[in-house]
Amino acid sequence: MLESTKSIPAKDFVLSVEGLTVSFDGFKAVNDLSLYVEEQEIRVIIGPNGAGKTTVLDLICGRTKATEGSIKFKGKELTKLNEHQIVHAGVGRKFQNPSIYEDLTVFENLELSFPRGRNVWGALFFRRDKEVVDKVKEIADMIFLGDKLDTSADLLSHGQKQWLEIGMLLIQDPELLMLDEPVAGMSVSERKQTADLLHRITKDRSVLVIEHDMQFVADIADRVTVLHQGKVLSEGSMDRVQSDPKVVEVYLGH
Amino acid sequence: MRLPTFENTALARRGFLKNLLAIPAALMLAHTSVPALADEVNSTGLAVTDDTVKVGILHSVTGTMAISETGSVQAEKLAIEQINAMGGVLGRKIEYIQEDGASDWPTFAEKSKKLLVQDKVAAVFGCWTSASRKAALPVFEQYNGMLYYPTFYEGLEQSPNVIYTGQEATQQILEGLDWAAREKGAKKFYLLGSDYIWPRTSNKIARKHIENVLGSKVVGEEYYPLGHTQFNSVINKIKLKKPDVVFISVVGGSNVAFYKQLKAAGIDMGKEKPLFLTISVTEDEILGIGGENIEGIYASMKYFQSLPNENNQAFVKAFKERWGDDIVIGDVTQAAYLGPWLWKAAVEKAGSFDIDKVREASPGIELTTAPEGYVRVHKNHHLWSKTRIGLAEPDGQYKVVYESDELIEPDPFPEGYQ
Amino acid sequence: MNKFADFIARNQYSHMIILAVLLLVILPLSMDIFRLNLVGKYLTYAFVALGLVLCWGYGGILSLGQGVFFGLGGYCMAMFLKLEASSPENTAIQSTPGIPDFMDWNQLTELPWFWEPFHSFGFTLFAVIAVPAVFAFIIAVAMFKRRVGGVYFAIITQAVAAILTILIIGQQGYTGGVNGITDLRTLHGWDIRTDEAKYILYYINALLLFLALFVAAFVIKSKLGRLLVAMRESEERVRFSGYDVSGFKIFIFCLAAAISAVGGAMFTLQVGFMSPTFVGIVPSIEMVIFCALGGRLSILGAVYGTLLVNWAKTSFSESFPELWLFAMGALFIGVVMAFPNGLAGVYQRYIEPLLLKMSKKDDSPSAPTPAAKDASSDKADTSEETLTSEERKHA
Amino acid sequence: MFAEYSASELTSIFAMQGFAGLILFSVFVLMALGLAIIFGQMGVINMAHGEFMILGAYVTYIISNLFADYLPSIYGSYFFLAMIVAFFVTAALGAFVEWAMIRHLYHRPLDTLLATWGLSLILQQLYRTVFGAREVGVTLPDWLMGSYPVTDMVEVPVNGLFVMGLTIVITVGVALMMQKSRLGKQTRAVVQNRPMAAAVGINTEKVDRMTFALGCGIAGIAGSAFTMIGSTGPTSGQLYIVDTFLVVVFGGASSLLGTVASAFTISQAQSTMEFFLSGSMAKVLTLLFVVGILMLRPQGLFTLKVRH
Repeated sequence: MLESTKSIPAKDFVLSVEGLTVSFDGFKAVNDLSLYVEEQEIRVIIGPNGAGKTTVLDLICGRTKATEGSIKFKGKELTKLNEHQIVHAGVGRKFQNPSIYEDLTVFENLELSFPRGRNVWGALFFRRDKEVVDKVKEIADMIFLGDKLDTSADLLSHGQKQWLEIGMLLIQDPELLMLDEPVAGMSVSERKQTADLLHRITKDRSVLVIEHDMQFVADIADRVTVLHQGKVLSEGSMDRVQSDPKVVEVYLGH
Repeated sequence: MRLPTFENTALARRGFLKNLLAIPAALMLAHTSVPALADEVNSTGLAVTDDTVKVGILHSVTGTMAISETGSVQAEKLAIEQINAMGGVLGRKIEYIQEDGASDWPTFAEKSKKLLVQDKVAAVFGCWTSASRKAALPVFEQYNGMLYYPTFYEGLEQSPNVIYTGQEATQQILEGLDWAAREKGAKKFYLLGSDYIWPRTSNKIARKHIENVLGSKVVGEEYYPLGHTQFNSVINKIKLKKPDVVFISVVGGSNVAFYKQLKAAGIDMGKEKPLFLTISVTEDEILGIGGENIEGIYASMKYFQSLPNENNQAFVKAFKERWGDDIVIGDVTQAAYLGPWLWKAAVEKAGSFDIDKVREASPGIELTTAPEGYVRVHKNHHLWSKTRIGLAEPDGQYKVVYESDELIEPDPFPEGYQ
Repeated sequence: MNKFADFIARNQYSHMIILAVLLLVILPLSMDIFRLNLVGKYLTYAFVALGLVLCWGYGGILSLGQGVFFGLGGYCMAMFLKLEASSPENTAIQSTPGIPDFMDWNQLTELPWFWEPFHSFGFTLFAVIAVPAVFAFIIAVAMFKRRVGGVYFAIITQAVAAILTILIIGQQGYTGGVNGITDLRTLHGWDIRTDEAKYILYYINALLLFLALFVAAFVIKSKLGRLLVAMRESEERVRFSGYDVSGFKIFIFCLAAAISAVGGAMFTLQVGFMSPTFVGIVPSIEMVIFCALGGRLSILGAVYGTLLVNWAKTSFSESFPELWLFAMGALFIGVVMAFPNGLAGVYQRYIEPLLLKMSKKDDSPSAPTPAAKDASSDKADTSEETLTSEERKHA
Repeated sequence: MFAEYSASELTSIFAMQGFAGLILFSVFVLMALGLAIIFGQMGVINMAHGEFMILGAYVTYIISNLFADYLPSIYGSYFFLAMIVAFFVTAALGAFVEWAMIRHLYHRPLDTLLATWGLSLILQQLYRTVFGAREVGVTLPDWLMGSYPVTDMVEVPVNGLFVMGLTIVITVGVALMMQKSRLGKQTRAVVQNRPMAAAVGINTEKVDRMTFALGCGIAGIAGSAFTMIGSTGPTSGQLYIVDTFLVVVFGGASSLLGTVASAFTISQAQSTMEFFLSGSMAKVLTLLFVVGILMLRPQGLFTLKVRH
């Protein structure tokens, strides 16, 4: 069900960030940063607190506006788009703290994320047809919540909320998925399930993950980018990064 | 000074306030005439029984207008109580039903309708602002009620269902402007008002009179929103334009701000440079402004509390006994006081509470006992009245410095002023 | 699961029917035309309260200037009626016959251009909806596209109300000033002041109110309604689900404005005049309390809330005018502090469970527990939970 | 427009209008300062702010009467005592209101708006019951009346100077207090991070109450000062509320400097326009100007760019 027809030349980068800078009252949270993500790549961003990891995701998804630099997604400049336009372009974002609609049921949470009826009139005359119901059920099964469709979201456990949010992204079938600490606050068994889930869902898309859990990172990452003080400190495979003396110094020195 | 009377209004002429001890006689007089009329009098469809007749009092006791309307309510209640003490109207005691207009015009319409349709009152004493009257007027016309409206107002209206006991604009304004031109040699006028219909219409009339009749000049005309409290800019303009007379129709809380700021800006109103002539500040407003802040301005109205005649002295005494020594009485309060008495006289002349008969009887009704002196109802339902100029004194009272010789004819649709 | 859903659905349907019976049968039969006309007047405020349920209760947009839209709708209707009342024959004594009396007093010698189209009833009906909606659209686009919301929006709407009031009062030659547009008599020759007309207008008003209720119910039950609930909770998530949040806010604000405007037009017809007092801040805030008392998330609650407050106001001010403001103030505070979901909340928390218990005894021994909620269950139901979850969050 | 005036007259115009603008500025700052503290620091929308101001005015009225009756010899100095008492009375009422009402509503800012509106209705009716529906006249001591003539045309009103001086004192006082005093530091700490403030031992409930009381107390002083230039009646407070909120919002709610700057901008705009246009249009244009700027710059004049 999740296969989609993507036809981008293999050597093109899905995401290319160049010279990105943002400053908050003079403080440069991200400073002249460049980053390239290939198709179907799983990229993990690590770095000490305050390195600017979340800000980078904020910039890509339009939550924060860049002071300088460009973000190109499939050749499209994102810095000039609104949040919803960026989503329409195919970028999905999961927040650090589970961000779901606690007033609504699991079904409704997923249904609202279903990519149809996204303008006023579409939403007004949106009908819950079989396509929607089937898709919602399929995603719900995938995120281990198939039997909780009618449960109000605020009754879910922390881990289940994380999954629900991932499900809400999946139903939109984004080409670039950005996850901010997807396993934070999860139990060991939930972590295992989540890693499993991520492996399954990342097959057909590029993924950008922020994570602290090094075991988890080693588990999923194709490549790792280390940020420090808003700049790229090191980049490469997990092994290479781990043996980079600059990285060691930053982590130990911190 | 007494004009010939048209009708026999023996009771009214008795001088009702001179001696309340005379009441038993009045009571007997009234009672003797009742039995013969009882059936006819009670069958008008109004709330009239053998002993009582119901009337309505409709003013704002809440909201921003309560400041101004409180005096009218007190005056109307006093008049009703005095009439009852004298035996009532056609032998019937007046019972009033008081409704609150809440400073909200639609509420005035709603309550008028309630008084007329549900309570079937024989007359309503009420309304204060033009807007409230305009809102209530169609109701009175549709259900054929009778409204006694106390406020000086802009004119341009003449309804068979309203008796206007205050002055219309020309009565109040022209005499004042003439006086300023004649006595003070005024040539340049500055017109200042709150931004709504009464000041705008009044100033329109004033401008026509100044330019066409007096052959003088209007050097400024300015309006501020109701409730405005910052007048420093206009005070500067006045200083700059150096008019001889500033003609003011600012109302409500704005007044307080205006005069305090005027005084603070170093303008001594007593020097009459310029001379300040208001048509909107009665003794009631001075209470809020403070006598020391407004000392030296002139007001053009038909009534001041300080009028020296006997009627007025009795009225002021009765008013203070009823409502407390600290109370002051302004032009509108006095006009409101006339309402019940004019109605009583008309009812007694008609021999019936029937609205149509009362209306027919109303023109020509006169009160020789009115605190303002003598008034008479014109056939256009307004009152003939005198206009006086008062000079504000530090104790919050006006000293009457001028009084028109003749009664001034009410002219709600003045030719040449529209 | 379906049985329970059915019950809720049937139940909700029945709420609408109860209101219909009350407004269309019981009140007209039990009241004289004077009181009924008053009810009709109050029901015009219910349009505004209903609009507030949509834009404040669901959309989270508190507007303190809804009176502006009520007033604009009312003024459009009043302009048409005034032109009809100002035929050259009726106004022969004026210096310029054929124009409204207040224009004549202000030395206007011809009808201003923007009055001209109001000779047409068709245009007037269109303008009643369109003028306020367009005005709302302009405000909404300017504010929501820039993500102004909450308190800021409330204060700005207040300022807009203040501006419009000063303008209407100041431009009395064009608007009738502080007196408003008064003395309206006929609609296409039909005298709107007679008792029969008042009955007919009452029914038209009530039916329009039901129409508005259905529209509101449709919107709330649509995905758009769920999106509004979602936005109130996490605007960001909605944005990152690919929705243009401002578009929805603009829509709901305009809809609320249009509904309020219909109320304003019906007010003019039933009361016979329109005045700038409605455009001001005080009535706008009073309308918010009608809505809050009824329950900011309940469209029917808006109607009951409006009727109740106004009934209380009328009866209180007839007997104790001085106490009225104390009562009204206490009502504001009490509702906000003790019953944030208003009458509807009280009903849902205390009365509905009782009804359910009774009905369980009657016909369905195996009714599911209320906790098992159907995905399609009524929104008012979820909303009750909104608050509890909100409270939990802040506890 | 200027042709009809001579050069010296023009100079006088600008001097006088500038001064009128400064008085208006002082009035705005006095009105808005208390609200800026309550709204900016606590997020509470106090619609009864105008009624708190009028309470200060009524307190002044009572004290002036007491002095006239019992201490006529030192009547001239009643005003200082009146301001102090006004501050404490309104602050006490503010503390009570915070305890009884506001503290239950901190997480629902829009609801504070409705509840305080209800409070304003109750206070209005209370004033009407106690003091009567009519306005009361507060007699000013002689030394506050009159003016210093600077030139023939230009005169500087004493009470205008007094209001301006008072404004400076209070503004500086509040600024110092927020920066230096214990309460100020605690308030800022609570605003920035409530749980953390609580964790380090700040009694956040007490800080809230003191902050609210302080805001109300300043409103009381403002009301006391306004007896010099405005009216004192049950509904006088309502006249100020829209302007006050606009000043605060326009300035950028969380910044006292913003409030001062915004009061300056609005007062100068209004007083300049008032001179060239009629009063009503000046008011409309001022409001439009403010609303327009807020549409372009919703965060107000002064705000810190913050990271999410």
